[in-house]
Amino acid sequence: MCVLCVVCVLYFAQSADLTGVRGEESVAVPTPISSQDLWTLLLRRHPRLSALQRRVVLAVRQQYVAIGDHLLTLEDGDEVAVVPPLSGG
Amino acid sequence: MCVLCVVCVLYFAQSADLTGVRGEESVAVPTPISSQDLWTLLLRRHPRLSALQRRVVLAVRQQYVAIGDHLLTLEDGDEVAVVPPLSGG
Amino acid sequence: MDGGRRDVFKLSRDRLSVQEVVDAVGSASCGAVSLFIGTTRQDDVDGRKVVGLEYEAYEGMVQSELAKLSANVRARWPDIVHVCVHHRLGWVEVGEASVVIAISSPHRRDGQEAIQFYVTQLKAAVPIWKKEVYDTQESSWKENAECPWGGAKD
Amino acid sequence: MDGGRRDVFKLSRDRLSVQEVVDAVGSASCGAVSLFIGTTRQDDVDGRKVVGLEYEAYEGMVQSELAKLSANVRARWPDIVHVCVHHRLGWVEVGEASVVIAISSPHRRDGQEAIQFYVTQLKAAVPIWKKEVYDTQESSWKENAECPWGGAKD
Repeated sequence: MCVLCVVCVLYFAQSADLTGVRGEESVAVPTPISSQDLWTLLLRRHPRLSALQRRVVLAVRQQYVAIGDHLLTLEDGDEVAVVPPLSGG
Repeated sequence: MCVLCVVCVLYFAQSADLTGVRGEESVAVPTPISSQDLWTLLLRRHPRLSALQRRVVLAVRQQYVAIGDHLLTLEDGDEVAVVPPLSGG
Repeated sequence: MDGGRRDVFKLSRDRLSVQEVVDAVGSASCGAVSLFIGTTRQDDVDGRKVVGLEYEAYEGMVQSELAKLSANVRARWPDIVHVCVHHRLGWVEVGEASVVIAISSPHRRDGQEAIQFYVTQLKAAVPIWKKEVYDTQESSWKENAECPWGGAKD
Repeated sequence: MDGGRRDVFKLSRDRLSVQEVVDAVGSASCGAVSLFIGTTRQDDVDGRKVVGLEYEAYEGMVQSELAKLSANVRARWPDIVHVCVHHRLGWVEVGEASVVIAISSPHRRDGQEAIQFYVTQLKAAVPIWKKEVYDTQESSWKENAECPWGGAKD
């Protein structure tokens, strides 16, 4: 475990349009961190993501995490994804 | 209309096995006749059809007719079919 | 766009093509195609192995009953667009399709509900019969549970 | 007979083959294959014509979410045998299939219920996105009504 760890962040669909990137290899994130604080950290990197406010979730290590108080323990190299509303099918 | 008319009778599935024929071109049948009496007439021609007793219907001019009191008005050349329980699909 | 709604029925002694049935219901106005395929199940009946099914039909009446059934389904689910039914006749080996039914609809819920109803009613009312043929050369006529006049044992 | 039950998932940039999906769920122990095909509907949105859809996916997570979903469906309908899902990625023109799902089962009722549930849950939980592309060159990201975190307007 690390106090500050380096994760990889993926942006899909509308979030990729808003950030202009599909992924960032090395994002420094304190851990443990609430999913709300993680979202706020991403918003600070990419203010246009606020267009997704209240209709987005994250995925951490490919598991959905609602944005809220839920405390996440991250490790170096973990995959974090911004997940706009789904529209598969 | 005729008092005695000549219809064509078709036998399907188990009824064809029981009668040994798939159809009879010219069967004389009084009209009007109840569907029960029509069935009895067919039973008299082919006693082995009794194996289907109580689990068979007729079709007259390609419309289902339950065996019972229902009175049928037949015309020369009408198509009558013996319809064992269905098993399509 | 063509406003016509098609009901396509085919009885066939050849193998059924799922793609052909899907193509028959294709429509640019539809987001969903619901499909049902009935196949011959490998089964053991009293220690005998089913090797295939032999189908026969009252062909003229199949057409009129399917037309009635489609009209009935369209009355219940007015949004469904095209309906296609291909039913096999003659010898059908274990594992092969005996019936393929497809319904296209703008939204999936209508088509999915309609196809369940369609399969049930087809088994209840369309004059087609099959006998199971066993590895012992014996055979026996089947009865659909859905057929109102089947099942009386005497 | 092989007792194994298959879950087959494929993401594909090529046209989907319905026959391939049907073949993937084939089983001599099954009498029924239930199938759903989602297609791109020709639609007018605010006077603009939809010419196609552009799909993308979180590919690794699609596999794990579909595996979870299949396990969930099997827990509810223990009799279903094989499940196959092919989902298209990239550019999909109006009229083409974006998803094909097939489930085989000994009896049709299980498969028909299971496939309705499967489609709904796929739309709710599998990380795939599409944007509608219009004849004006504009486009907009869609949201499934089934997705729990969609729809909040602010």
